[in-house]
Amino acid sequence: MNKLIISLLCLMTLGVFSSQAGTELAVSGEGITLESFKGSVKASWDELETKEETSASVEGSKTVTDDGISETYTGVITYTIAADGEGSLSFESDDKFWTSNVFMMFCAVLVFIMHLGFCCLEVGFSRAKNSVNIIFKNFTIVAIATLIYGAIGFNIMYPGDFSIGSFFGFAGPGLGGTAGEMGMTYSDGYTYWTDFLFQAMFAAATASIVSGAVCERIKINSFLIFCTIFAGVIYPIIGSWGWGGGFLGDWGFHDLAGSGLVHATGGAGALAGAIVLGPRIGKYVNGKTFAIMGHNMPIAAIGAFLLWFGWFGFNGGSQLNGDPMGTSGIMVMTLLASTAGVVAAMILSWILSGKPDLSMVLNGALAGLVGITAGADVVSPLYAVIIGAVAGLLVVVAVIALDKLKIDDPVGAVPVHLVCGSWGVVATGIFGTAEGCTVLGQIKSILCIVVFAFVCAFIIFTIIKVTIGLRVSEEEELEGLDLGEHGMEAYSGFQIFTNQ
Amino acid sequence: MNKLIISLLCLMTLGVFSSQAGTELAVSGEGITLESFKGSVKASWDELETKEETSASVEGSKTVTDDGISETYTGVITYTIAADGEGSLSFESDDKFWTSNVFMMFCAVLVFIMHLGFCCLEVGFSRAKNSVNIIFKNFTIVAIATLIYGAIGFNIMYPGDFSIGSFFGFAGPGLGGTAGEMGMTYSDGYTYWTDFLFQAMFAAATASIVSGAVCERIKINSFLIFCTIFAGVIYPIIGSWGWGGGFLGDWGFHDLAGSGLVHATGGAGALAGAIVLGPRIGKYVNGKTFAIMGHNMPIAAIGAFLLWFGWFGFNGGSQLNGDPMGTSGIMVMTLLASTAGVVAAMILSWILSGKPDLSMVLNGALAGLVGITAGADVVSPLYAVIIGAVAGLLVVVAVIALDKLKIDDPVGAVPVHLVCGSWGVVATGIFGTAEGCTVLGQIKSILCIVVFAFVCAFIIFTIIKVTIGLRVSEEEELEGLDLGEHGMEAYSGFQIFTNQ
Amino acid sequence: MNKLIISLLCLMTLGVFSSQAGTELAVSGEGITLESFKGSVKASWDELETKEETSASVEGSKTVTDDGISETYTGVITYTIAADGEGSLSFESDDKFWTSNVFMMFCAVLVFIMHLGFCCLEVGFSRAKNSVNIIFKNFTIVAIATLIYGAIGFNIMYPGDFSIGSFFGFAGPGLGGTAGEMGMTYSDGYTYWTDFLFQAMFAAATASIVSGAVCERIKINSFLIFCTIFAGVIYPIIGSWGWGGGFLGDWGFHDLAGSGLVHATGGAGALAGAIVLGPRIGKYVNGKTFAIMGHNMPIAAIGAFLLWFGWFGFNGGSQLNGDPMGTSGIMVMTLLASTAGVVAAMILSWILSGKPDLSMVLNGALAGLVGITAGADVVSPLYAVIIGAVAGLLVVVAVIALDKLKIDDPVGAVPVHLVCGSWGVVATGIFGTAEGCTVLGQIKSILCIVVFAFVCAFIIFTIIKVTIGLRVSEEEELEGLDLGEHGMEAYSGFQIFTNQ
Amino acid sequence: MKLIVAYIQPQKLNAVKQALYSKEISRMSITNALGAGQQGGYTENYRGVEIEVNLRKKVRIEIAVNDSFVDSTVETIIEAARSGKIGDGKIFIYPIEECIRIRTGEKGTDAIGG
Amino acid sequence: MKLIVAYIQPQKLNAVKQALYSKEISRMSITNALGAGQQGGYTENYRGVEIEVNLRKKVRIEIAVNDSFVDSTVETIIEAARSGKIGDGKIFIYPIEECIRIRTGEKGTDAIGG
Amino acid sequence: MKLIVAYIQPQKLNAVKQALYSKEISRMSITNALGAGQQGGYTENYRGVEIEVNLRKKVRIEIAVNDSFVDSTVETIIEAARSGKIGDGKIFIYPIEECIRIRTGEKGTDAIGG
Ligand SMILES: Nc1ncnc2c1ncn2[C@@H]1O[C@H](COP(=O)(O)OP(=O)(O)O)[C@@H](O)[C@H]1O
Ligand SMILES: Nc1ncnc2c1ncn2[C@@H]1O[C@H](COP(=O)(O)OP(=O)(O)O)[C@@H](O)[C@H]1O
Ligand SMILES: Nc1ncnc2c1ncn2[C@@H]1O[C@H](COP(=O)(O)OP(=O)(O)O)[C@@H](O)[C@H]1O
Repeated sequence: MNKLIISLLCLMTLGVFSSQAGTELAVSGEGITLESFKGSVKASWDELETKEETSASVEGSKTVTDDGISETYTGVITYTIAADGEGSLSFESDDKFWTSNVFMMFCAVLVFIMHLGFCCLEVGFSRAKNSVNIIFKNFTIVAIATLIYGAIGFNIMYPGDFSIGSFFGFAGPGLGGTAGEMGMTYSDGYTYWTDFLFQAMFAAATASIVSGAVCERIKINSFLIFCTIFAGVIYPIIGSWGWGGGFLGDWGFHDLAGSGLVHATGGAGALAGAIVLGPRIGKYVNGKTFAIMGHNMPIAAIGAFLLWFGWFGFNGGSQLNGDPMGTSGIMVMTLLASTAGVVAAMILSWILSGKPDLSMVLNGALAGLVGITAGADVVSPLYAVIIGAVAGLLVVVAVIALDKLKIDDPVGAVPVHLVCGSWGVVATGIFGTAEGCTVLGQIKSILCIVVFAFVCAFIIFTIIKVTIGLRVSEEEELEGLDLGEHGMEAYSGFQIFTNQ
Repeated sequence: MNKLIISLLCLMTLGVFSSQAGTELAVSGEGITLESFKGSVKASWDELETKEETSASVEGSKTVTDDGISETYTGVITYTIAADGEGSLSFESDDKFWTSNVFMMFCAVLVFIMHLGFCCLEVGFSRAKNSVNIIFKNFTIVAIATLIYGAIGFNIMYPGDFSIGSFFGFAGPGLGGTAGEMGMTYSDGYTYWTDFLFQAMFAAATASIVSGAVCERIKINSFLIFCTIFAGVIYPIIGSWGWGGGFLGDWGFHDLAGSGLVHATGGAGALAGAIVLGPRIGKYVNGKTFAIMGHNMPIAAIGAFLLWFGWFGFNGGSQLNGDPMGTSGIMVMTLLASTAGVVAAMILSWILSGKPDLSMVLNGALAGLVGITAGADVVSPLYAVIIGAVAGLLVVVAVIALDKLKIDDPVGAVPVHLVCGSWGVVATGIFGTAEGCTVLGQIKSILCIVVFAFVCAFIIFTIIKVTIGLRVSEEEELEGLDLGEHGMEAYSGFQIFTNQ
Repeated sequence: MNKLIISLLCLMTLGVFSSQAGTELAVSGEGITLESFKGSVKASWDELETKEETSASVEGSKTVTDDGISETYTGVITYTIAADGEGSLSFESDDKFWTSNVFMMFCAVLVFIMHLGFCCLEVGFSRAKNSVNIIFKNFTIVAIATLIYGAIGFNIMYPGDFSIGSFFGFAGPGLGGTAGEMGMTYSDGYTYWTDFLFQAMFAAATASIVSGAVCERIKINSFLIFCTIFAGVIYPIIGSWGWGGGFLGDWGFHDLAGSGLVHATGGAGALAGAIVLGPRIGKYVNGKTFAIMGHNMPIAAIGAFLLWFGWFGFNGGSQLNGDPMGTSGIMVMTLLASTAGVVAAMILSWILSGKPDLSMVLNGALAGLVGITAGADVVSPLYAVIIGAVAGLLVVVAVIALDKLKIDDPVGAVPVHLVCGSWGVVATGIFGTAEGCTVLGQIKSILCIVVFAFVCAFIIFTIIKVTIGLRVSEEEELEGLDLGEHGMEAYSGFQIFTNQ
Repeated sequence: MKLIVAYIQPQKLNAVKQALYSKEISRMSITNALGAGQQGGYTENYRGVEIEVNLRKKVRIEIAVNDSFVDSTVETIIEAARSGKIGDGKIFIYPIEECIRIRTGEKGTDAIGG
Repeated sequence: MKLIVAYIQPQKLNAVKQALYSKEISRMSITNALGAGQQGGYTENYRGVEIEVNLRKKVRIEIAVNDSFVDSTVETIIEAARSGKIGDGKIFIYPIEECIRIRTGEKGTDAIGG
Repeated sequence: MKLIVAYIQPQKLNAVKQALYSKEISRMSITNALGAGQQGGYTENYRGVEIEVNLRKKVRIEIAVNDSFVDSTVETIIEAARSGKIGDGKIFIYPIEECIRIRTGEKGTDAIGG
């Protein structure tokens, strides 16, 4: 016969700055018996309004002593009160929680390095004379987006309760919370901090996507202002619709890691930026399209590879725990779709221009990745390959179409993120097995996302344009933003032609 | 007193495309009692032919209710029937499985980034005018190798049953399997998907190794055809001999992560390619050897460092679970051997050419890594250092020897992967403590691997050569493959001498 | 009623080279009963002198058989003898140990890639003509530091017992130990090998920090000699004061991951090197400071991003286990401080020079990271932001101040690592909640570290200078160390101005 | 035969090239140059230190023409390269003594042009 | 004294250099150039857009020689650089008025050669 | 009007530039060049193979001046660029027939200088 001793320990003592109030369970301290625990939980329950079939959890430990050997397990104790008023207790070990949390943290770190990926891709696909500016943008985006997302965005995206319909809510500024609610009881597989870490990386990614479309002509201060608003307010609002409990859920919206909420949002912002800014000098002259070649393909390749690398964390971590079948399935579907994207883009570009285009192939991988991001958890290998291949074709076509529309997007942010992101959302409706997720619901959802993101970004860019100005002077653009905005060169000493 | 309720849940619902049949255990659903489970397993057992001392496993969960607290554990229930016909049940928690699977997935992701390593090393060690082509090759290899390996290679490498001796088998095309056999019951530490993820990265690596030796002169379409066959058929056949249950096991062959099966195989393919193609124009003129300098050492350094980085996953993950002592020992031996390789290559190149040669030092690290890949799990620190140091010396000598033989291998794929890979296999016989593993067995094994890989690669390259052609025209080679094959430049705007 | 059978298995069979003696618990083998185990542990205990309230641990497994289902758990069995002579047994499952060890290994691998970060940052911030040399240094540092740290440094840093006060101790040369003491019983969250892996990466980092300050003028052999001594002896001695049980502990010194022990130590060595070497030709002419621009900002950005990336492992792993709240909190504080560093450095450099300086922003991230390294586990988000922001300001001011002092530090190693490292230690005293940690204790500690590191480094550099020489000839410096030291170019074929 | 060497703003290269082509002057050689002229320099900034840069990026165009083409070539370049701002560049004219086409061995006036 | 400027195919540089050395002409200066000539351009392709590239990579060799060396130098270059294909390049000869060796201050014929 | 072309050691560029400025010669064009001269080459080493490099990095300065400035310019260059070691470089002087400022259309002596 086992003897159970339940001792509840407040495990978190991190003296965090907390701007939020929270109800803390009154039960803590050592030596508390089962009955006293039940009693106190019940007491605090009785104060609440709804008593039917609800539960409270607290971190604690459980010690088993048997045959002279004592064993202690840490985990979460949940007290559930059923409809008949009877309470029952259950204990869940935190072993898997540790594993899931480690998994999520590494996924977040993988997503972090995607920002170097965005940076390198953009540097490589643009001209040498703008490299310092591009690096500056991409580096500071991470900082600015993290800080603003921490200050307000996170609590807009996960507002708890919505204040305007299921459209907008805000849980107050700042990070942190009640000790005891940020650990194992916070979620099934990650702590509050891990959640923020992972989410902040996504917010920064959304802003980075815009960066690629507006590069080589946008003023640095104007861009940073845009990013602050986009990552701190617009993205979180959109995110709350899907992941924060908002109205997209009513349509059965399924978007694992953000084909729509992250990529299409960023892509729509990119489109707005490219339109408001207009094309780079020399891109469209007398109705003819000219190519402005990227200056450093090895750096671009590093970028594409690192994005690919980080995407395993982006999608894998979005399951929000380390469940073996789920996460490994997601990773494989992610890989299959990206490889199909590469092959499809290669073949189509080979047919269209007679020679296989490296820049299209790099974009093809990203297209496949963006495409599978919504449904990596709900499709089979065959469908993953189809989704990726279609995305690979779409990106090639969209790059060409965009040029026809005279919209200048140096790195292909719109084709990759907006077009393939939208495709990914719809494809999840077509091929996915997610419950309640329909093609129609997905289409309605992606329309809401794209229209809102585009309109907001368009308005913000326009306001910036008419106030402090959005675009550098023609002279500065010709000489390069590195000298104009930063007074510095990227490749000091190299002899570089800057005639384009 | 505990009350045990066994409820079996079919945990995997991923609607995977499956081209394989499989026997699914008839036991599933909730509320099944111990006795009914035993009964149904036994029943399905009775239908099978062999009943002696065999067992069946199924994923399930176990709930303990004691003193009013209920706890549920998930894991695998195994029913074993002993020789006397008595059946017994055991339960294994899946906590460690989660950890192992997370470990394996991250190792696979680390191996993924090795492809950027291969890419950068090759770009850096060759001329600027061929960079686009090299990036194109290395990027598409990942895609093509993954897809062909998924379509057929994986099931050639792990055929289950061999159809030709223990030399060749094929379990049918496609990925996926019976739900319930792809998770915890699939292996000790990883799911079916994780397995494929990890293995696909290895197949791609084998093809990437060849890439380095044939660069700056091979036609892109010919190369892609070669890769498809090499990664999809040749490598899997060789792999099946060692890891798929083939005949090398009879000789006590031990090759942890593929010094032989991956690196020597790739290296032998590289040698065949370099021979069939012949040297680059200007490399050997009138019996004299000329150096064709790599054009970007920082990119090469990024490559070498990333390969080193990824190798911790390559070797670490090859233990196939997250066991602390095993994996951490492997990582340390990997580190020690690589560092010894660096120092040995540095010293020897310093002596031979009067100045320490950076390219040799980068190769030295890789040499040490390739060398320790076979035996990282069965050698002591001292032997790891010796293995790495010898590899570091070998690579320097082999680079020079290869030039004497007028075989042109721009990045040193043959010295690093073939020579040091073979050394690694033999060294495991000499220094390792693997049971049944002898020097003779290792030598016989590596000979089989190298000869088969070389002959196959030689034949494939030759067939391509006489049919669609293997090498670009002299004119194209002089102007650079970037313009010839892709109509694009790697460093648009940079002023570059292309006179070599 | 459960039946407990304890079978003790010697889990580690790795035939490691071991140069150390160790007491092995006499208990092993299968089928040992609880009583016999207790008895034998007690017996070996009785031989020891101190018997009061002490304990012994051994890896083992525990099997529970109940209702026909047998379950086996592996872990550590600890036998504790209380003051009254009564012994008690406890069992701890190794599930969390596996997770923690996996976490630590990946953190070590992340720290590994920081060496590529250091390398790229240094290459990017210096001139093209010295790139080969810089890569060579940074690549071989990893090798040399690992080997010397494995040979002696590790056992100086963790001497067990100190031989000179609590100032110096040495546990004998070599790696390895008694099987059975290197696994779960070695620590709470990592094996002996994982420990070495993680620690060796730190030793190499310390040497890499010095590299940045002395580049573009130091002789390669002299530098390698310095590194060997610095990473193998000086750093371990300093490390032992704080992490090896030395005298800093008496002052309540708290330094999570080494703001002081690693970064300030490396930074002090960097300062000594920069002073002994003197500035690069052309840096200070006739009392005027000239800028010597870095030649490759994309490579520098890759460096800064990779350092940032790896730092999540550097700080995260330094908690030495995978506890969810602890590690995730550390990661978020690390992120917040670095982002604050970026923003602060951006704003200050924008004000000071009219335009935002990319190199300052990159340094700002690193400054924030160095600053938070000491206290990431004991501060709140608000304080993390403050610490990072102050570090970001400090680094800008320190770069300018150093130029005023005519100390030439090409990459800013002294401002980033010495200045912000010292700040980080002090800030932990100001803002942190670490028990016993006071501002005064932190100041005293950092003074000891910095003075000792500086004096030692100064002496070593001076001895090298007067014996084999420290600096290359003026002619070689002008032509570049790549040709002079290595007879090789970094960018063969590129047209590069080398007039500075 | 004369050699016309023009230093122009890099961003004008395309315009100048097009203009010359339209005049059927399709032979030229181009190099990168750094130039100091009336335009003056600018200030860069690196790690808190100001850098006076007085060498600006220019493109150097070399066109060897028969004497009759000199004026039209010069005019064409001026037209295309001129923006009216300081830094527009300069043209120099040098005598050529001989010109030989490597492929055919043709010399003089024949070799220079078509 | 004459200045011989030759534009050749980049890949011929080594051959030309060797040929000149063997004739003991060992002084020269080399720059990179982009050239438009009879050879015509080629088409690149980037992200679905065609690019007409009409400037091809050339190497520019400058050799200052005493008058007596002009012919042999020109011949040597032609011999080594010629492949018979369009794009082989062109040689220009200019007058030099003076030549000074910086180290010694020697002038004229002495300074140019050995 | 003369064109002065000086090949100097790269590391002397700053000194030469300063010296010229101090003499109020502030117009020049600079290109990168590889040069073979008396200085001889050096040996590089790559993957075990020796490489004879006989082209050394040089900087090419082009200064167009009015005749009266020729001597002082040459002297200034020599003074600043000379180290006394082999490899110091060489100066060539060529005749200029015409010089035109693109912006204003000024010609000749006016265009060259201020
Ligand atoms: N006297 C000269 N010698 C050599 N190059 C010159 C001279 N004058 C002008 N250049 C070149 O022409 C470029 C354009 O100069 P610019 O500033 O427009 O000339 P200016 O000062 O005559 O108006 C300069 O950057 C330089 O490369
Ligand atoms: N008239 C010219 N002026 C300047 N450079 C020229 C001229 N003609 C030829 N070149 C240079 O010589 C190179 C070789 O030209 P090529 O096409 O062989 O000449 P051609 O057209 O006379 O056969 C050209 O790319 C260009 O750099
Ligand atoms: N005759 C020449 N023709 C072209 N360039 C020359 C000539 N002589 C010297 N140079 C250039 O001047 C540079 C300096 O040469 P240097 O070795 O100092 O000359 P010298 O051999 O006359 O002493 C050479 O590298 C080359 O670029």
